[in-house]
Amino acid sequence: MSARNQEIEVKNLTINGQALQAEDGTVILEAARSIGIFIPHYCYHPKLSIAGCCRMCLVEIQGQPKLQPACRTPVEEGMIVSTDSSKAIRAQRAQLEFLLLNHPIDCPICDQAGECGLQDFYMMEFGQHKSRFAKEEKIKRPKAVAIGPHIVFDAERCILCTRCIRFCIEIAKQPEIGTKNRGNHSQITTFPGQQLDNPYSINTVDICPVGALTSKDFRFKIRPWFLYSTPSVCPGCANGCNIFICINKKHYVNLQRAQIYRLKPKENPEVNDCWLCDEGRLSYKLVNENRVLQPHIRQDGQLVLVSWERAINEIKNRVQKILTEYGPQRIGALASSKATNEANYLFKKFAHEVLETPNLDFLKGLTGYGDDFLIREDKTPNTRGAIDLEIGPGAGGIGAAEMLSPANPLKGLWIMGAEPTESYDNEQVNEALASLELLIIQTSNFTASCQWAHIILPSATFAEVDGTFINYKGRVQRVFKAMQPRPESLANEVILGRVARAMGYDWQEHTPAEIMRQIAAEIPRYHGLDYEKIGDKGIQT
Amino acid sequence: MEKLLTKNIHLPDSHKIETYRATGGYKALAKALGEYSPEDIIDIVKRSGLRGRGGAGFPAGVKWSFMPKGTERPKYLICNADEGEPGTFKDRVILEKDPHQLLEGIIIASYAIGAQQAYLYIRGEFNLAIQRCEAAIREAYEHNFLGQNIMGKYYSLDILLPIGAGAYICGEETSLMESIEGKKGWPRIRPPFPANRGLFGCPTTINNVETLANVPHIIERGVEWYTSIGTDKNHGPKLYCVSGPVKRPGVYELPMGTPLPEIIFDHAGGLFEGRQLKGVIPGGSSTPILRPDEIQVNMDFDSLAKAGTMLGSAGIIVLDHTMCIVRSTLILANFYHHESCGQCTPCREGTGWLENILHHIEEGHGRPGDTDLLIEICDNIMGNAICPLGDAAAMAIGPAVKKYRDEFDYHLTNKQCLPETRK
Amino acid sequence: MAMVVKDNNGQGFLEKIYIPEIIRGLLVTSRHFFKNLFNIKQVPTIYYPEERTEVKWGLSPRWRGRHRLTRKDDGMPRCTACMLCATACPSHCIYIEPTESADPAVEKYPAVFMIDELRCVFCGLCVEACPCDAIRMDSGIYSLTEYSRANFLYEKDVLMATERGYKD
Amino acid sequence: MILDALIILIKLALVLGMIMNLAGLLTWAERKQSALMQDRIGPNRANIFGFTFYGLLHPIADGIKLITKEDFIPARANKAIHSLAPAVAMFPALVTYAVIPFGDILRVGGREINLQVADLSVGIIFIFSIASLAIYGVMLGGWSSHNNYSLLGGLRAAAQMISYEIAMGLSIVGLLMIYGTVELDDLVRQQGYLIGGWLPQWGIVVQPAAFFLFLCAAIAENKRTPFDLPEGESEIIGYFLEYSGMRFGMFFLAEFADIVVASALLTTLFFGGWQIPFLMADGFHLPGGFSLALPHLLVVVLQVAAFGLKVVFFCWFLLLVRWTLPRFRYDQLMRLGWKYLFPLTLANIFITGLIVLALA
Repeated sequence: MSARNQEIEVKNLTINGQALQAEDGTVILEAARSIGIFIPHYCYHPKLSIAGCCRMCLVEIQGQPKLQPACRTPVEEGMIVSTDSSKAIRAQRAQLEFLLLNHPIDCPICDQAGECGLQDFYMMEFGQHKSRFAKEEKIKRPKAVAIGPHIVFDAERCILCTRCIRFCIEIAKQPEIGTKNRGNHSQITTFPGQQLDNPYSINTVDICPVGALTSKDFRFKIRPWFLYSTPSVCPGCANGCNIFICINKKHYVNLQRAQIYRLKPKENPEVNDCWLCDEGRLSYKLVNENRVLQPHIRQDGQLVLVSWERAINEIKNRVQKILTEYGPQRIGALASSKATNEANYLFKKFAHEVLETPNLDFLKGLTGYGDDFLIREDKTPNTRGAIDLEIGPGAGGIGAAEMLSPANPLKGLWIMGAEPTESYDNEQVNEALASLELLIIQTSNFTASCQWAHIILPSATFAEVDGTFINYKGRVQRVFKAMQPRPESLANEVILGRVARAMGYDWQEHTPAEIMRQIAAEIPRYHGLDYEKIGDKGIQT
Repeated sequence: MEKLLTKNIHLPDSHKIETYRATGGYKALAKALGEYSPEDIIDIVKRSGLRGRGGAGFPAGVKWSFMPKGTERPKYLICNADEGEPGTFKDRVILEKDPHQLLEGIIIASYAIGAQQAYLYIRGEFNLAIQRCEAAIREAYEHNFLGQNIMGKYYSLDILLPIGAGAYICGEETSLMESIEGKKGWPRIRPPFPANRGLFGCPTTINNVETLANVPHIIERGVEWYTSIGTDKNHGPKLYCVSGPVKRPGVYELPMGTPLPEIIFDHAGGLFEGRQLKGVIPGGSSTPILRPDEIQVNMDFDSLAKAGTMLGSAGIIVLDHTMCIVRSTLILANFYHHESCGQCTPCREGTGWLENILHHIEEGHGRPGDTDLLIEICDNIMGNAICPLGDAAAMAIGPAVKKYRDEFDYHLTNKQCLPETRK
Repeated sequence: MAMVVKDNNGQGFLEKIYIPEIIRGLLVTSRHFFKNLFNIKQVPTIYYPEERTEVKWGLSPRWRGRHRLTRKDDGMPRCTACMLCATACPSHCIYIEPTESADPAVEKYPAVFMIDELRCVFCGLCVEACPCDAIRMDSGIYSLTEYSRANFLYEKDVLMATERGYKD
Repeated sequence: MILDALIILIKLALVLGMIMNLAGLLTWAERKQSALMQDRIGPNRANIFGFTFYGLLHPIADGIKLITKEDFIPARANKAIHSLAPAVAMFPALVTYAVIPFGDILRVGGREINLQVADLSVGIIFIFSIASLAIYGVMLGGWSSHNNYSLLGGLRAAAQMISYEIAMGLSIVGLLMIYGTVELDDLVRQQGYLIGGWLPQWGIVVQPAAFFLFLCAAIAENKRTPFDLPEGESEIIGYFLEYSGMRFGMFFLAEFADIVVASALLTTLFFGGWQIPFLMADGFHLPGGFSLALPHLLVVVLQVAAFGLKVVFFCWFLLLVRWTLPRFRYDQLMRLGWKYLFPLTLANIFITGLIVLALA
């Protein structure tokens, strides 16, 4: 710390009569924020370059004749700033009035209402509730224009803060949008023949302070004040971007079920700053759609819905039958890089203790497009975790590739949370699965392999469990339970515990936190870790 | 007074290098390169008290001295020939009639600040000027006043001639740089100032045409001679543009500090017969208007500042009693609305709003309180915008409303113009 | 400012022992009793349903009847699905599903607008919250009768078909 | 012998019929009366061929409704006691009436028929002992429902009834001291005497304070407004929360029967029972010396009618009280019972004792 102090000069200044210290180069806006003084701003974004064009953050600096933009002015020794002088307040009021001149006041329709910067200040101290500009004279501009596969643009609501433009240039590195025209006819537009279709395009919706850019996926679905946010980790790829899961509050009229409406990036400078790719952002859909909601058992070639008791009983009988008839060598167990560490750890224990088989491995899942920013080629969130937990064939056991080849010696196979056809050749997998005597699939969604399954157990998704993921860099990050699992579905570790107990093993019911402590005790790499230490920002191992 | 800047303009082929050299042209350059070091020149210009003729009146020598020394980054000089201010047409005379005078100034200034590359950013509408400047630059290259090792000295300079695309805002120095860089002409926010991070992020000095045209004369004749012209702190000759209902509108070269009535009534010949003076905009459309009882001022930076207005680009616009002040203001508001770049909020929205209100008043749909609203909007724009365009609009409209409030109120109550101004 | 405690137990001995006051009260009620006993016609009660308030006296414009959704000139709902009514509703009886409109000037409208009249407490906050005057309680319908609970979920079509229930 | 039994049966039928009919009518009267007091119309819907009889058919409709409604017993309730409780509540109201004389001795064909179901020598003490059993109905009803709210309601009711029973019992001690008897027919007969030759020696005359105390306690004992905390119909959950159908109806009816009993007691103790002022066994004897001889049978009929009218008046009066006064808070109720009524009754006994001593 002391070494740092020597490098970075510290400046003393006063904001609104409060003395504070700020590192050299800090802008007034950030310095004020650090002592809890909020300076209104639209164009300023801490992760983008500074435009200083909205002029909302004008503050009075003693000795300077003109007001200065707080987002742009670095702190200086002895500076005396006031953000609440009559001059500054008057300027801010004036800017707000200017911004609202040609901005439609139709918050009821606007999708941003509830999280809109303009609305916030309009209702706050700066609001001039009586407009001095006739509504009919507002400049008409294109509305609801789809400027990209995920983005709808409303030029009337735009206040030309240019955050989106700067984002595309500086973060997404794909300049696809710019401004056209002059004066109050200025508007954001895509470059001719281009679309706002970079892989990070929905971030522009997040950073848009008003309702000009809206996400096609989220647009009009629900009002943001009906949403609860829970921190979590994106399951879309191995990068492990921090997210907020936004689910709705329960509504009574049609007893609408809790569901995820959107994922928003959560700031974590070590992983994703405050960005999230479009692919990851839309990956929540698997939680809402095509869910397995009850245990299924195949009877006479048909999958029928059964109770948990019935399903576990069936598993017990059939697994024991295979174990006694063929021996543990003829049964296989496949974990998943989509499952949490807790589930994988328990699955490993389950395979060793209950199935007594050395045939243990995990499925790697899909691979796809990757780049050098946030998107990884590995499309599963926890490959590193599965590797670190040493999930792999034991002595004399076979690996996933062998298990899923038609030539496998297996009679039974237990797959948890994975889809083999994603990683291996379709035909080979189908042939291999079709030949099995017992295929148990623990899954949250119906997948291609379910057609071969003899027993399907509904498991919870990442949004419905507590646990940890380890990203490709080895950062352990917590996944928080955002909502209750869909009725009848259970967390993977709970399912495994129930089956183990039903089969006569003395397994305690452990919370994910307790399982994590067991992992930490067993795997040297994670020694000493627990949920408290991991915290909500994760920890690098 | 002896004509300096305009001494050649009446000669035939005054734009040719031969004419210019025949009247003693490029001697100053030789003197500068031969006798003075760059620091000497900056010192001379500083002592001469040459103030920027673009409008702000910042001492040119001081500006040059801001250029960082010993940096490895290239330095640039830009000559701002984007003369777009309504009522101003002084640079055009130099560009069209005597481009070599300007080129000589550019070369000396570049030498002084150590620039190896200069830009002459010229307004796109100045067709003749562009042709003549291009020709002049070619001639200068041919005579080794430009290019490698100028006049055999260890100094090289290239001049490029970027042409503006018709935006008034590109007369603002930072948006001019953006324009040269090939971007949309949006002013940059300062700091950093161009002297540190200007064109392409390098140290840049930007000067007006008239300022640079003054430089050769200072070098040639010396500081004492130069400071003897004009008033205290405002030295040298000045080009005044007079337009409006005067008998002889045009560009007049007079010493700094010539009284305004003298320019209008003596040099420009006074108003048309039967017209009474209603007001004078002394320094181009962006400067606050003066009522007839206020025109007893000397036309220099300090006197006009004292009178509550600005010398600006010395574009004197005369208004007579047949001109409706609302309409005149509306025309200006329309101009600023049209030319606002749309980057920062107060200017983008404020100029449009001003025009909107003035339009209503002019059309007879004004509402009571509109005059106060106009003044309030001007106050809100003033000083809050990124670049001076917003301030210019506010200064052009706010004082006009304040000073001619009775006429605005007449429009509001009677829904029409004053009888004498009706068309 | 000190709080002033007002003694509501009566002033003076006679009030404090209650009995004279009780007798006074009894006299008031018995006066009404005998007055009405011999002249039952003067009682202002309305014989509902043979007589109806709205017919006899007219409903007050402030009367909160069953909700209705107002329409624009083109017959589309005025509602923009802003969900302010659902937000304001203390009994959570309004469910709205917005959807995108083909007309960019409209942008969105309710695909589903459902009011559970069994949950509704007729407080009128939805009407106050509505910025578009899209929901009103001036249908004049105060007698809600259905044969099943499910029928009390009034949907958009029913709510929009309802007209204003009384004249000014 | 058979004739004696027959006479007793007739008396029983007469008394029970009177109570039950009056209680039934009171359900109508309560609604109609409250309506009139509040400028309303009251029940007027039930009709036969369009004739509503001023809503008199409503008690019948109510009876049919209550009997045909679902008789709900909570799943975890004590079924036997739950079923028994309404009967236990109803029983004391009916039995109390046995000792109340509704007329003087009727002489028919040489037989002397006492117009009283049972002429017990313990009279008034019997009444109090039976009336105190009513608490059991309430308590059992509240407890057996297996519902916290009804249990609390039951406890509340028990506390209230016990508290006021003391005041009620003590309030008439003064009366007993003056008349020197606990037999009710004797008590009524004594009230026929005149003080100073013109003022009937009614309870209200000799014991005015006791009348108010007894009235108060009796209303509280009946759980009527302003002391209706145990029930509190629409606001407070009472002991019969889990009752429905006719079992609820029996609680309800017991309450109205209690009103009739209270009215009869008030009449008997303080308003001369079947006595009509100046009407002796052979006719009217006014103070001025004027007398009118009447046949014995007419005198008896007049006396029975007078008793009936007095009871009906008190029923009306109790309903009037109910719809006039607001309810007490529970602490106020307890304070009134223990801190005002109870000491006042003691003081009344003391003063009466002094006066009796002085006069003797």
